[in-house]
Amino acid sequence: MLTDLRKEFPLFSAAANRDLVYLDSAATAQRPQRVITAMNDFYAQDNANPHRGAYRLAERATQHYEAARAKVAAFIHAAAAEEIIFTRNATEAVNFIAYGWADHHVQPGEVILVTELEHHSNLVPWQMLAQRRGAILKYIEFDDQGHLRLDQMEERLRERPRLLALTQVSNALGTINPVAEIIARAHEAGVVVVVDGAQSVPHMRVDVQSMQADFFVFSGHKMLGPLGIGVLYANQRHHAGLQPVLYGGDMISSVDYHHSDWNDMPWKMEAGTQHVAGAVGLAAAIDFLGEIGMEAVAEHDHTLTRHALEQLQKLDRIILYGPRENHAAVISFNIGAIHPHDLATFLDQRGIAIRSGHHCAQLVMRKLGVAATARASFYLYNTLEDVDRLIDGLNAAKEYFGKWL
Amino acid sequence: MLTDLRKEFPLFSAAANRDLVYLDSAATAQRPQRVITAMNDFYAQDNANPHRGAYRLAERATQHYEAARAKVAAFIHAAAAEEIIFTRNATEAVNFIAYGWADHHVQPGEVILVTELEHHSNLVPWQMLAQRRGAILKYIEFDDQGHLRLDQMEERLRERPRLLALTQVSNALGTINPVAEIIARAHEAGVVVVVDGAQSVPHMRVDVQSMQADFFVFSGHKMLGPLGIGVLYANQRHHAGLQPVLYGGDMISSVDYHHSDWNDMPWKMEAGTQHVAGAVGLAAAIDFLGEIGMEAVAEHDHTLTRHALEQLQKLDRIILYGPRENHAAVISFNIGAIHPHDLATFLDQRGIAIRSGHHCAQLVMRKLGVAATARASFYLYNTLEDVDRLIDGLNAAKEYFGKWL
Amino acid sequence: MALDQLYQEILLDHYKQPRNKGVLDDANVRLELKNPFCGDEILLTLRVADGFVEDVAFAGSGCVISQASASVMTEKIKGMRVAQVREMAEQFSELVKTGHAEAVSAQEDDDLEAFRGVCEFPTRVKCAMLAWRTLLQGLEHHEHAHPHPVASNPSGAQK
Amino acid sequence: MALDQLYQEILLDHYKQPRNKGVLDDANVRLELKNPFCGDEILLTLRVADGFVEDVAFAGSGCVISQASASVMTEKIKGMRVAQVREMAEQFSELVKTGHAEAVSAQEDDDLEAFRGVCEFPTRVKCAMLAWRTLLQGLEHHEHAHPHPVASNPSGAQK
Ligand SMILES: Cc1ncc(COP(=O)(O)O)c(C=O)c1O
Ligand SMILES: Cc1ncc(COP(=O)(O)O)c(C=O)c1O
Repeated sequence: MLTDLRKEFPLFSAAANRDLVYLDSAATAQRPQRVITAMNDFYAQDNANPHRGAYRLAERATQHYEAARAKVAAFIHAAAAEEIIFTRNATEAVNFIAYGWADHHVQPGEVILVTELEHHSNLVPWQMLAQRRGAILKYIEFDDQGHLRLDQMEERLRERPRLLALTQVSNALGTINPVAEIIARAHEAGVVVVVDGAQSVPHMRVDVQSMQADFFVFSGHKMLGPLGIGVLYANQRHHAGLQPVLYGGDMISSVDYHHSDWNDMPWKMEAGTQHVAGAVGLAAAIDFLGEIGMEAVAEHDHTLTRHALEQLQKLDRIILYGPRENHAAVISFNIGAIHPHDLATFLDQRGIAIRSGHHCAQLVMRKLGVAATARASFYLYNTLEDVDRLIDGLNAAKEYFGKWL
Repeated sequence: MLTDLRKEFPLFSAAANRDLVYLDSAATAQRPQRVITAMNDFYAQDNANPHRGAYRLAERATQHYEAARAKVAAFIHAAAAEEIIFTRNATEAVNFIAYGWADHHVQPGEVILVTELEHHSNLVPWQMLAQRRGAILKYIEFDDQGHLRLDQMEERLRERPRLLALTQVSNALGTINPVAEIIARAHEAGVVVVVDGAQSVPHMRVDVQSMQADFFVFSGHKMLGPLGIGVLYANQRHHAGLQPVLYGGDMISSVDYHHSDWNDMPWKMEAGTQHVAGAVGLAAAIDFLGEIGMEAVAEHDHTLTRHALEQLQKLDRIILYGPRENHAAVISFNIGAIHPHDLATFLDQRGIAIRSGHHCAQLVMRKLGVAATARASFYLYNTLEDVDRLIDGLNAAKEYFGKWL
Repeated sequence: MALDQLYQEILLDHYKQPRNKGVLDDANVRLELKNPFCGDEILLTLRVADGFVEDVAFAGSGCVISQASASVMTEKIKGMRVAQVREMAEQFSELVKTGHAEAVSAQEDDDLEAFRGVCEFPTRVKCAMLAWRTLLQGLEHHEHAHPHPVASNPSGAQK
Repeated sequence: MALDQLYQEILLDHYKQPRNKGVLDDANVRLELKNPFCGDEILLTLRVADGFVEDVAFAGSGCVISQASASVMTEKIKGMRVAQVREMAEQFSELVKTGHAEAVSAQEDDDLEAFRGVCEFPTRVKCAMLAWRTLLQGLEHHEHAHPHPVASNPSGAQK
């Protein structure tokens, strides 16, 4: 297990958070000082509008920005830095695929395949695409352990869908999908695959080349990086087919009164002044994760998750959602009739921060037949003690609400 | 004049920038320590995913985010915080208007009016809108002093265009457009007006209510705020007609298999996890500007600009572009046959950072009959001495290149 | 303990035994609202006539705060003038947001008073307000659909 | 002074008196490229036959670096094998990006050597490369349009 990491994260030393057990990293992670410092240093030494200036300050800014791009590419094992487009977040990245690629390639009547596990960010853009293009949105369901029904996928693939969008890790159930195998099958059927890596990139080694993703998205803020920066990986084979979505400064090569030409990839997808400090911070987060090693991170998360599942199972009247084995570091549950909001408020009074709600996965909730779940998620700064405090808190909540509910 | 502000900006004390004369604030401004500290404090004390958590940390994050929104609203004198949508930058904000409003309101054959002065960010989105909707893009030209031809505008307004997009201040010529009068005339003709405030908000008091803008956009990074945060002001009367552009988490009210409903304004326009730290930094920048007072800022910029224009005019073989009077703090020029790039490189060797190129305003360049100009822009940390060093640098450049060019 | 301020007996009682739970068959106002951040939803049905709320019922699921608030609300407003309902909604909103609400205090209404603790839990204000927001929007829709004196303000009681 | 390393006499000479400026009437390769960040543009016209660059000219405006680079390039490549042209482009790119380029040094070619100073000015590398990038893209288009031995690699000289 990783130890002593907590002290690298200033948020945990803030007076207001002294005793905080932060179990909501699936929503957003905290940042090590190093990431904050990297951004500060950028602003305090090298800030300028990149790509635009002939002076050295601007050149330094450009180098920072493009070096960050190269670092992201290496981190997810992309073939080239040009495959990395900086976006605001994973959500925007999915939308860029929908507007920039799918709007130009999906024909009326074609099938778009998604799964019931998807976060709204990898679902609503496809609903709207289907509406705009007259395409047909179809679903791959999940079973009572939260696993995708691969038999159903095979059936669906026989309908020759144009595109399959799926998450690598479910933020609502903790399911880890076998994306490499799924992509291999989809490619045999000629289907382009979009992978939502928002919950996987922070927690495991990701190799977009070996998984053969066509498009892959994730957010910096869930992997110790800053807010406001996300990534769209677009495999080179789709670069010619990918059209700009946002228009403006920096993404053009020339502008005339009634016609404009675009810049090369990836810049044609990045309109206006970008969040350079965010890219710099993300690069620092990648360095931080790299030094620890993604295997060690995964092992740490796994240990916490196993311990938590073991302890949770022992609780009376607990309902655990999602897979029993091979569970990502995010656990959804309910206890008796206590509403997750009331549970979250109760735990918060004891310094324990969990999520409650639909986790932007309302289809999952519908399928489970609940309006909301409680959710605890772990990351490298969490400890076994954090898990134990959660369990104690849950026991106390049962006692507090028990007489009523 | 404002004095002693330079020391509040850490970039100017960095070893690499000790003697820097930064004259490219129109591209991006530098940040006072206070803005950087505000973001650090957010990350180090209050970071969480806003709107989503029932725990106090998330509530603090939400409060920061929504307080920043209210602060922005007050700064530009919007009627309500709900009129403020956070975007990545001004560019994205314009695109949101094009996709979110104009795509739903502009009919084939209708006229869209823009001006020749526009930055690509307030031009290319309208070119592409015209293409998508089969609308007709028409231009208001500028005269040899860089002023919009208001007579031509009157003519164009008689054609009952659907929309007029124009900048309040030109980043290429320094023209200040009389937007309030223009909007009044446009409204009489039933035209919806989009104002690009990227170059005005940093430098002058802006009141979107008194100018009656329908939509108004600007970027945080040009007004001492962080990178990665911009603003779309959408007057309440357009809220019902404004459709979401990016889909995903947080912008929905409910999601079903084939249909979703949207959240209220402004959240329906903000999909996925937002750049909360950026909003917090922008709020700090607004506080900083507010304490100095926008009148004092404007006065300072004006003094520098007047001095610069006076001195520049004295230079042999100088060509000054743009208006002679009432000139914003951004000056475009050329000297003899020296190419602006060579000039910028030369000045950079003396620690003077100017822009060279088309400034994302290629139509302006076309009209001026040049491929590029040199551009010096000023902000509150610049001094009269900075201007003098620029003039000295230009004299030296003339000597250096003079024998050749 | 702050928590006990929030989870007062009255609330828990309403949560366990909600009043007016169900759907009115003869409603002329009907609105469903969701709390976008948690997915909780409420379906409110009312029968409004002659400027009075003749009957009201609510359905849906949610946390203690949102359910208790809906239950209390239905009890309070049944038989009330529409103008008064609006006033009460405003007072309730002030109460749960700020903890101060002169008007509520003056009434010495224990059921409403029981929600004062919500103000210490800003993330839960939305829960407390869900039923009331639904009510106000429902009444507004009704007013647009039936623009007769009922919905106007003959008594001047509404501010 | 670093500046003199950049603005060498040879460059300024080419800038003032560009060689092969114009547009070939009988070109079979024609390409216009822009430097997206500054708007400078170049129109390159070539006549390629039997695997050789028979003639070449350039038009457009730009800074000292981009114009001198274009002028020097046209001089160098006129009469050169296409395969060799590609090699030289690669060497030139290495030279202006890193300042090291064994191959260039070995040739003791003063005209190319004169661009070594560009590496100290990373923002100007794009200027120096514009003509060469245009050339490479032009040749590539030509190759696609005329896929005969000319464009292939008979000599093995091209890496
Ligand atoms: C007038 C004008 N509009 C729009 C923009 C675009 O701003 P941003 O790049 O921050 O989106 C700029 C800045 O370059 C500008 O000067
Ligand atoms: C699986 C998954 N996809 C997408 C997202 C959206 O990420 P963001 O809000 O950073 O765009 C999230 C995070 O909430 C997620 O968990």
